[in-house]
Amino acid sequence: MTDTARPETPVPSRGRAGLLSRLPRTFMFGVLILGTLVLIAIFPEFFAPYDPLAFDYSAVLQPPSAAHPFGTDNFGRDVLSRVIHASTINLQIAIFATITPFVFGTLLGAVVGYVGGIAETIFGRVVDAVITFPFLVLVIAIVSVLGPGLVNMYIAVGLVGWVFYARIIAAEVKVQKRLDYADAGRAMGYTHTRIVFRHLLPNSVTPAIVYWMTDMALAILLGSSLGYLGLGAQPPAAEWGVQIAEGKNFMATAWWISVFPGIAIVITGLGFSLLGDGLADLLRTRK
Amino acid sequence: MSSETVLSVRGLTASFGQGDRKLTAVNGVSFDVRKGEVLGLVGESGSGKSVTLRALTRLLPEGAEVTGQVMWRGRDLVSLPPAALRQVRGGQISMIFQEPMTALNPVLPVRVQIEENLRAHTGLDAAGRKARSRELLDLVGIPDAARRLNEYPHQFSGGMRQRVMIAIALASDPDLLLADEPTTALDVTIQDQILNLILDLRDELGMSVVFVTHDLGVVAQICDRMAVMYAGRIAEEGPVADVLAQPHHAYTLGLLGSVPHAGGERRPLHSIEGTPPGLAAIPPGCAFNPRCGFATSECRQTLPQLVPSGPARQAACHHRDRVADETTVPIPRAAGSGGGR
Amino acid sequence: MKNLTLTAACIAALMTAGTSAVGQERGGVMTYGRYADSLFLDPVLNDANVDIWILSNMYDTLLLPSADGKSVEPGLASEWSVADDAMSVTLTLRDGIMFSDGSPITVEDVIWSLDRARNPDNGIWNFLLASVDTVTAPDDKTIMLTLKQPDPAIVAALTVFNSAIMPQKAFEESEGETMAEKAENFGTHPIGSGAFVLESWDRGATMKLVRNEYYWADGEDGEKLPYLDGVTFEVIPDDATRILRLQSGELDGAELIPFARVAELQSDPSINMELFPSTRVQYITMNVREDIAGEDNPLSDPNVREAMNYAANKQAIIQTVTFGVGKPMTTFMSSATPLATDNGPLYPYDLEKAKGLMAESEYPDGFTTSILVLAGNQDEIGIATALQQMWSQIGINMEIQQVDNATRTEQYREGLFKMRVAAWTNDIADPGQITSYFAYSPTIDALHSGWKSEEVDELYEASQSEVDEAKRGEQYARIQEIFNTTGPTVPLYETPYPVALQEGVHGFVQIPLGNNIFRGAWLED
Amino acid sequence: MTTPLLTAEAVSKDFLFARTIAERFTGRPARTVHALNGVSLEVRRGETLGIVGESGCGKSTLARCLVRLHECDAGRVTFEGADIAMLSGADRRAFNRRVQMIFQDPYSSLNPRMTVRQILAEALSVHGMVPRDRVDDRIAELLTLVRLPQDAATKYPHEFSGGQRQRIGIARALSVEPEVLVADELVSALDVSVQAQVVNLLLELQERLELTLVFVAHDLRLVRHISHRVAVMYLGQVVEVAPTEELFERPRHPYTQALLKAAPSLDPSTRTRKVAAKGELPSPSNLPSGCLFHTRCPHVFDRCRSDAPGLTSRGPGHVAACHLANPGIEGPA
Amino acid sequence: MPEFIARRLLQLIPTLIFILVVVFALVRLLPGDPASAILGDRAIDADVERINRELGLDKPIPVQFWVFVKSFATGNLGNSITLKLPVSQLIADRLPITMLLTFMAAVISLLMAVPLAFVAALKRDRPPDSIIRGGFQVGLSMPVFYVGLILLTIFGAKLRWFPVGGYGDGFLDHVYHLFLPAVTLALSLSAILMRNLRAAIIGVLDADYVSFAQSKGLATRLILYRHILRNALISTLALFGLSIGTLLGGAVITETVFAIPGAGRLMVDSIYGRDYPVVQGLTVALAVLVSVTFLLTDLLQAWLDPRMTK
Repeated sequence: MTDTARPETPVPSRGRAGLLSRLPRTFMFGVLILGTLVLIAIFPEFFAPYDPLAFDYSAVLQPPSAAHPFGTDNFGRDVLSRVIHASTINLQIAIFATITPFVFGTLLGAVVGYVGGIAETIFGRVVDAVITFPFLVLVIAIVSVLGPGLVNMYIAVGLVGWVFYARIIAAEVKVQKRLDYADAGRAMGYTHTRIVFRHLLPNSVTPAIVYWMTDMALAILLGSSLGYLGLGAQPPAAEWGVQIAEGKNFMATAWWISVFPGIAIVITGLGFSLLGDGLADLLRTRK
Repeated sequence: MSSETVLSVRGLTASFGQGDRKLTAVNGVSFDVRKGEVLGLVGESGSGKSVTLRALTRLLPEGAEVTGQVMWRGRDLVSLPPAALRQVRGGQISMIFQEPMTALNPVLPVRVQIEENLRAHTGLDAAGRKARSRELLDLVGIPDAARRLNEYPHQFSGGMRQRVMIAIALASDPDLLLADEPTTALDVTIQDQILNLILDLRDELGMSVVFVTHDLGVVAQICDRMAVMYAGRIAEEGPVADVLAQPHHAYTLGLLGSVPHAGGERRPLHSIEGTPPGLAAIPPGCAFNPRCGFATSECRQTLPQLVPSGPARQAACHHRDRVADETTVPIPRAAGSGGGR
Repeated sequence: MKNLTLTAACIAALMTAGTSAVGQERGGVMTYGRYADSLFLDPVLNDANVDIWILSNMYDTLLLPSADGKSVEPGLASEWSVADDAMSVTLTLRDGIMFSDGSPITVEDVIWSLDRARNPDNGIWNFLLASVDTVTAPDDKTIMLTLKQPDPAIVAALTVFNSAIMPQKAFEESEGETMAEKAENFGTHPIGSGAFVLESWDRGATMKLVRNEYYWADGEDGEKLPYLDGVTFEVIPDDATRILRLQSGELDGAELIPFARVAELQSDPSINMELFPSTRVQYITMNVREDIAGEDNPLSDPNVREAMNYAANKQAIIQTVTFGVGKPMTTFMSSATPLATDNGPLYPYDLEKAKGLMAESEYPDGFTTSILVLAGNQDEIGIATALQQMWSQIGINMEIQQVDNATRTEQYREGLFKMRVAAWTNDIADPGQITSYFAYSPTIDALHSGWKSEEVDELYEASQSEVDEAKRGEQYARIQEIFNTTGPTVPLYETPYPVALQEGVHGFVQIPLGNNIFRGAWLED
Repeated sequence: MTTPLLTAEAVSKDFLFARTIAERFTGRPARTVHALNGVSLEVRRGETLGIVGESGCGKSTLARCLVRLHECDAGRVTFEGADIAMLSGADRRAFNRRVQMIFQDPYSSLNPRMTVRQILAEALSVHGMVPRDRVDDRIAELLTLVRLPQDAATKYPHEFSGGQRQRIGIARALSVEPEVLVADELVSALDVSVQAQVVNLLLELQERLELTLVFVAHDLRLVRHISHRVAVMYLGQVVEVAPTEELFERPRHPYTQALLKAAPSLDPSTRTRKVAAKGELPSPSNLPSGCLFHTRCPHVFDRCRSDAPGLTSRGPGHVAACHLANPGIEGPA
Repeated sequence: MPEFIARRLLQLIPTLIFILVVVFALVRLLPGDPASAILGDRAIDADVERINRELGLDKPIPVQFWVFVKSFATGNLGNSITLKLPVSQLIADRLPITMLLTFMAAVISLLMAVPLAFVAALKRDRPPDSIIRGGFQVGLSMPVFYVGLILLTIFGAKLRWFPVGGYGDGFLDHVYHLFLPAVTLALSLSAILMRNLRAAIIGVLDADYVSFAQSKGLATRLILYRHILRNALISTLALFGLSIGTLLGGAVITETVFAIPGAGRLMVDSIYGRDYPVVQGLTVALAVLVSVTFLLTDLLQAWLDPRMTK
């Protein structure tokens, strides 16, 4: 509709009070979930009723009860406390596994997208090569080289993950650099660095941020898959994926060992996803 | 040109959203379209002209609410069941759009896009449809029709695409063509060709045309009558030559003043101050009053009705007589941040 | 002279092990879920348990291990005797024995097979027959092994998979330039002497065995074994999936049931949860070298090791890891091993004693160390997690490192590990093999731990040619005493082989050496 | 008014489409769009030069070459006699400051993530126009200059209407106190009433700040209204240049004539049903021989198909590129 | 079009070279050697040396690299160290299984994503939309091995509708066996596709050509399929192609859980077993497969969208 597509009307300015009400509901919900999670992750001792590592041979494989709301595992450890303490590690995974790819991929993608030409061609081939490797296999191989553990998992994911951000940003910068404001900057005599990082990047970064949210949820899942294969978080540390793997043998007899961490992963994933969708809405209104 | 009315619109209202967020884009619009005439709907962005056009066949996004009456061949299109409405759409009333590049499906060859119309509204068999498609391309002046039928929209130039769209719209011999700024995206020489094509087709096929545009020049060149829209309502309506020669509404007068005239080179234009109101903030009274030099307290309080203001003319202005006497737009006294001179 | 000749009645005892009095039924194919596929079906050149544990179904040996793994029974040889000077073994081949292609098994085949098995260039198992000087055939029914020195384990060695009898002609006619290449080709469609013969093999997925029509042994019903028409192995690496397939009726049996599921399956009326006695022992190996990669190694302090042994609550580990299925060890070798000693469980849990020992050690304030576990192995992770917590109480901070098998083996072999979780299963019904690896330093530095006891080395060497059972028993008792008190391990528990079978499966055994024996298995309708 | 401030001398600009691998192997030349084909023009100090033409005529490319957003492939652009392609360092920055461009699209020409203050402050600080402590004052002045309210500074572009955004764009250009403004389709995306406001502002600013203006547009009425002189472009060439009144009253090029005829007049009495120019624009990557307009020209004759006419004088300050002296009226020139 | 294919195939060459180098470097960086993997704990030094000698691993790295490159150049990928079979044969045996699994997963995810994306887009921001998006989100957030085990427990062991793992005999049986694993694998992809397609459909719904189609009085079904779905799929298709690589990677875990003897499991086993020839050969085979998939989706996209081959 030509009539409504470009209203000549100025959009009423957003006051502070208006900001909250204008935020998408999904975004608020995502913030709520993740906010709670971050709080729990920062102060797990405050929320956890027991020491997550303490064995209690007298209370092995207890079903959920008032004393142990999520039951206990085969060492008599309190599942609730383990789920709570795991949130710290899982959030760490979500952030550390993705922050380097995000930053590096974004910066590189911005430069490649702006420069174009031969840089773009070379970049294209590298991207092709990296994405043709099955991601999980590559990460398994790299973790095998470096040894299991979270830090090495971050490194492995970092070596591969930047490609996706770089692709997204490069494509977006390519679009943005054709817009008049980029030319306006050049006509004003601004430097390339200023145009790329001050002008193009802030306008191109939204899809990467949205992808980042998804990626954080995927990182948790990847962590759990690696945990299943024994390459992720190391015992006795509680990590949701490891917990699920630990509870695998008890699915029929002690479902609570794996189900509660599973729920935690789903809720966290939901939080990131809602936050991502919300951010997409929020950041897009500026355009 | 006969004076038989083919389409009669009464109190057409279109709104979006619900409750507090309900926005009324078109508010109580009434007009008639006579057989064989070209009616121009003129206005700026947000005036509701395109929504009006689309509301005629209820071609609005889901969630839009249309009320009022659109009488077509004795039936009210506003309350027509969807299946019956589909027979009207494309069969009796066709529509063409501003951007042929986006209005034609980019992934389907032109042939499919014409033939699906023929399949929906005619009993032609495959061979018949093919022949008719070729005939239609010929009709709108596309050379080498047989070959071009199998091409995709992106393989046509802008002007040719607009011809394709017109061919599709004409596929089932409609009686009314709704044209939504069909030449805005085109260069003047091509616009000239397309406008002439529409007029030729009108003459040949005896259709009526409702032509939405923001360009007063286009209106002057092809329309028989014109209706000027502002903030979802018709401001004034009448024969083109009469309205352009002597506007009866301050907005029309301002619009005319904004267009450069020969002889006024390098002098300030008689522009209208401010910008058209958003749908969410339409001023009470006459919607134009904050930008109007004639505005009085009456204008700020009472909505002017569209009433006859001369032979075959109507205007919705409390001060139509004063406006009619002016040749240029006065500057509103309440002007805020600066004037045009 | 000790005549170990046994009668056919003993075979019947083996056949009926674990079955009810119901009459055997014939026919049917038993589907068995394995955790991993075999790699190489050559008895001599294979390397792994996935091969060893099923090879005996396809390749028969002159002698067979008994169901309890401690003694020997007749196989392709109906009789055997060891000379009084213990310098030779004479065996008599059974009449009318044939390979699965119907060709007769001749003394030439036997000589060729044993010569190949003891060739030091072939594989890693030739040491079992290292004492053999020559193999000859005085007549076409008799095989004579002359020895370089007396070997108390030589009879047991003839029950081991690598001394299986193979058809010389068929092997040599296999494609390939070298013997190794021939072995690879022969191994993909072998002709053997066992109860079953390989029909098809979809690597990594299924292996189908069908009955060997020419197998020599008779069943309970007087007809030729095996009862089954065939055995199909399905490879299902995931424990949970393997059990699900059993429960869904798609499998007749499944091996390596996680101990966590044993109780659950025991209570399932449609499933017969078997716990076959085994020679499997679970233990921690400690690197006892003075320093590892230039760092001081607290584990070299015997007090520390003893403290750790006392601080490890084996009963708790048995409860949490094996869910009560395992039993505490009385010596470093399994109780099913011949000559194993039993003076009550080793190192009963005693935290106070452990603390006292730590206080006396060079590390009264404790130290930090690490342990290698196999990535993803829940049992090993469970053990390590429990020990981590237990040892933290005597001031030891132990980091758990999950690694894959190759990495672990490399660190192990190069003596760079600090500790590792490990398990052992005997391949031969003799204490010599496990002792050689665990305690006798020339083999692999006592589990690559760097531990060394001159006395143990001497005792072991002497025992290798000691044919007097009583004397040999004394030697082994002393070896075990030394190793158990000062050795580089924390013995944890021994476990049976947990195998789940459908209710109607009878006659299947996994012997203590791990071999899956299908020849007496039968399916109830 | 006599010394040209900015000139284009036989400027050509091609855009190359990357060849595919197969094309490289077969040796097929890259597909080239000939956007500018030897354009010569001069812009005099203080004047408004209008450049008109339909889409694809190269007028925007020319505008971008004039401010060195594109480097030309042949010919040169000079500013005060100096080839702008040779400028570097401080000279180039000075040129960038003195010759400013304002853009067509009010929605994409402003960085949506910067407030008006940031946009203007950036321009001011990069060129060191005012001391740091004077920045806010200068921004206030600029806002007043383009008739925007003071509270505009803290807002983002999306909070403004199209017309207001164009004012922001103008303020940004003016912030560096330029001498030349190149306006590319400045008002074509705006509604008629808003268009008039911006045009009025431009006229006023030009007078007050003694700006030289290059006004690129397709709207003949607007160009006529605002320009001292007008250049008409077709397929990357200038086909006619004349003082505004002269051009509109006495167009000497058949294309100019067609353009004027095709433009819809506000006077309904001037209706005709005759098409002003037949056919469509030839592909700019496959230019016609001879006169580029010959494929559509009503007066075409043999010579047009082989010989390209040069710009020749048709009166004081009036040049046209046509083999006919006065097409439609007289014979060959 | 042939030119387009030729160009894409030529682009594959540098990609493959890059992959070869990375794979070679990676497998040699792995701690532990094939001998450790094969012999396990009982290895004595002589055996380890013997095996390394047999495998040529005692030679200097450059020599090994030369042998490696030569083997690829001649198309002889060597023999598996652990399985003692030609790598080419292993690939021929295992890869089709993973391909079938991936293909089924792709089809299933489309079958799940497309109709539900439609419903969600048409009922945007209303309950059906929220339910569909929430449901897919849960699917997306579940670890693959967990989903697999749950499906196995319910549909395999409890209801016995499907076999619990394995691969079966004959094509139809394969399909039957692979159904649950394919669903498992499809779950996350379908969630991603659904999100993307929903957004694409919403975008297309506003397009002029949809209005134009409506103005022609076409039947709603026709508009949905011919005009909306086709255009919406074009953008989703690129993502779909990219996801195939992810799916192939995800097959590693699915194949382990469901006991499917596919290439994913072979790959992980080979990494663990330090089976260098298999890791190298299989990686390259997978890379080629993924590249071909990209090519196919590109072609499909070009076929759906005539503007691409302009």
